[in-house]
Amino acid sequence: MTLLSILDVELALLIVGVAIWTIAARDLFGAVVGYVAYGLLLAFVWIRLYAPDVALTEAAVGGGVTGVLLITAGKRLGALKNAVPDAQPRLAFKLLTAALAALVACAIGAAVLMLPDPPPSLAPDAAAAANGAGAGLGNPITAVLMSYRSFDTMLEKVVLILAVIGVWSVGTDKAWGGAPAPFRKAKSYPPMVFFAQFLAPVGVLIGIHLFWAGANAPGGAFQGGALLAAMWMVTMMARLVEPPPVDAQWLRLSLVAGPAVFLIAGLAGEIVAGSFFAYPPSLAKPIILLIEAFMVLSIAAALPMLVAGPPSERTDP
Amino acid sequence: MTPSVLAGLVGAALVGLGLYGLILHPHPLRKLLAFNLIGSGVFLVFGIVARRGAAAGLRFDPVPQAMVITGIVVAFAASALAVALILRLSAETSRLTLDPEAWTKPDGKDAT
Amino acid sequence: MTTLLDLFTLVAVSAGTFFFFAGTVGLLRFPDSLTRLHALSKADNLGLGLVALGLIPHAENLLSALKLIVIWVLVLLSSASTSQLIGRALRRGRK
Amino acid sequence: MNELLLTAAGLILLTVAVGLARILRGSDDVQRLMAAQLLGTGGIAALLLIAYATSVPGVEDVALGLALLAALASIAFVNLLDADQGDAEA
Repeated sequence: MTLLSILDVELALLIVGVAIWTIAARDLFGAVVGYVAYGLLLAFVWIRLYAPDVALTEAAVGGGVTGVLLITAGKRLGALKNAVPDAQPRLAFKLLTAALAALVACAIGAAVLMLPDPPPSLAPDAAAAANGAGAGLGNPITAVLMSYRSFDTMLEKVVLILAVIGVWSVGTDKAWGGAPAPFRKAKSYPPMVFFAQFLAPVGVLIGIHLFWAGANAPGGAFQGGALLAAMWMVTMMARLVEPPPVDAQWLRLSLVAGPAVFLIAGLAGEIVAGSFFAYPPSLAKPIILLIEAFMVLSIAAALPMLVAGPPSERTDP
Repeated sequence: MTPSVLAGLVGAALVGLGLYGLILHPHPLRKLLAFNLIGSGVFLVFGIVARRGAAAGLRFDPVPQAMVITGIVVAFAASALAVALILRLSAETSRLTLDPEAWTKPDGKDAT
Repeated sequence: MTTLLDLFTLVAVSAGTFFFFAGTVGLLRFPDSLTRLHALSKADNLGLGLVALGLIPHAENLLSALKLIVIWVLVLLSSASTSQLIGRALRRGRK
Repeated sequence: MNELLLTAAGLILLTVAVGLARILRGSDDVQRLMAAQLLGTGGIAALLLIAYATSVPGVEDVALGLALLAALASIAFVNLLDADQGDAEA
């Protein structure tokens, strides 16, 4: 057994251990903190699988932004005592569920062990796409996202908008048109303001760097956008800025800008290059960067709005 | 055992754990956590397919990896929607049960 | 030259690991939350700094080396701020 | 050299695991927030060591992301505490 495989087993045990804690913890908040730790730990596994792009996304979205969402929800719901019936499921039912879960896990495990060798792969197609329409992109993942599977990426942006609409519509009728509840009810606290003031500029810089470097190195629109979103959230948490009202024109424009520009570029491809989402080779890289820039804007606007929740009636003037 | 196979087995274990929690926990937020565990387990299994796809001379198969990135963002959007629904339910009824019969039978334990 | 740089990495990374160990010992042995917070933030941040320093000779290029330093500075500042916030919450005895 | 980096990563990961177990089992919610801090320091160190030993490109950016975001959850929580109690003596 080599040193590396010992490390892998250690990491695997740690991940599964924290996952078990998330399921088995007695109180709600313990489970939520466990899940946040688990999200950060997942980034390790992706590094071990040589997937720094995925690790970056997992760290930013899974660890950071989801952390704020769940901690907030967990704290608010934790205050509700007896909201859920205490009745424990019967032992037989528990055992039955455990058996079912074990069966599913074993089936997936067996499938993992019996994967065909050599594995079927779309990598050659993707490599061709990277050399063709996505020419000039050194990062194959960005090439896949923006060229080979561009339709998925566009629809995923649409899903984000749908989710924002869904979250907004959960609010009461009276509050419609207002802003989501501020991230912090009390007045700001100096250390928090200091934290936001140094973190936000650095984070915005790093976010833009990730987006820009994403054409050739790990990074890209998702990761850059998620970092920018997190920085907006930090400034809102310090009450340096307030959440915007949901009917603000600029907010709505930023939300739809990503998919809209993507769609326009796709339709233009139909006319100019003969097929949907085909970019003329000489212009491929600038067009992809343009689309990505608007995607960054949309992601940075959508994620904080998802965390902020529905518009609320203002209680403080 | 290669790291990919190990990660795949971890993914399988996570799906099993998540399924167990999803069925047994009465609290909706705990169910959401469990559901996210299932999701990340599936991503891991999908991700090792990426690691194995070294066929094209790449160190990984970029197609599944790109789709996992998309998947993580979509999973977050779904979680955010679920949290908004749960919070509204609690604000509206000051209870959090998903038990369908809870609406029909009067329950003296928690006054609404 | 490489031997010298490797020796530097060896010393820095080993010292960093030691400080992580010390931080965890403090976490386990100290009597209350505030002292545990102290052990965690001080020892672990020193450990991270030493590890980052030790990895600099192995960085791919100048930008990577610079990023290693930025990572450390960022963690230092953010852990100082959060320690302050957590410490205040602990002192006020809130749960 | 790689053996050294991997050994150090393994040891640091072990201390993180022990610390995490200790923190999560605590009864105080505020104390549990230290878990995020533990992963923000020990986690990043282990991540860097593993990635350098297995030569994964661009890992500095992942570590930068973690460094920026690990504190976010704690900040959110402290914000809610203040909201509950008002900022009487801040």
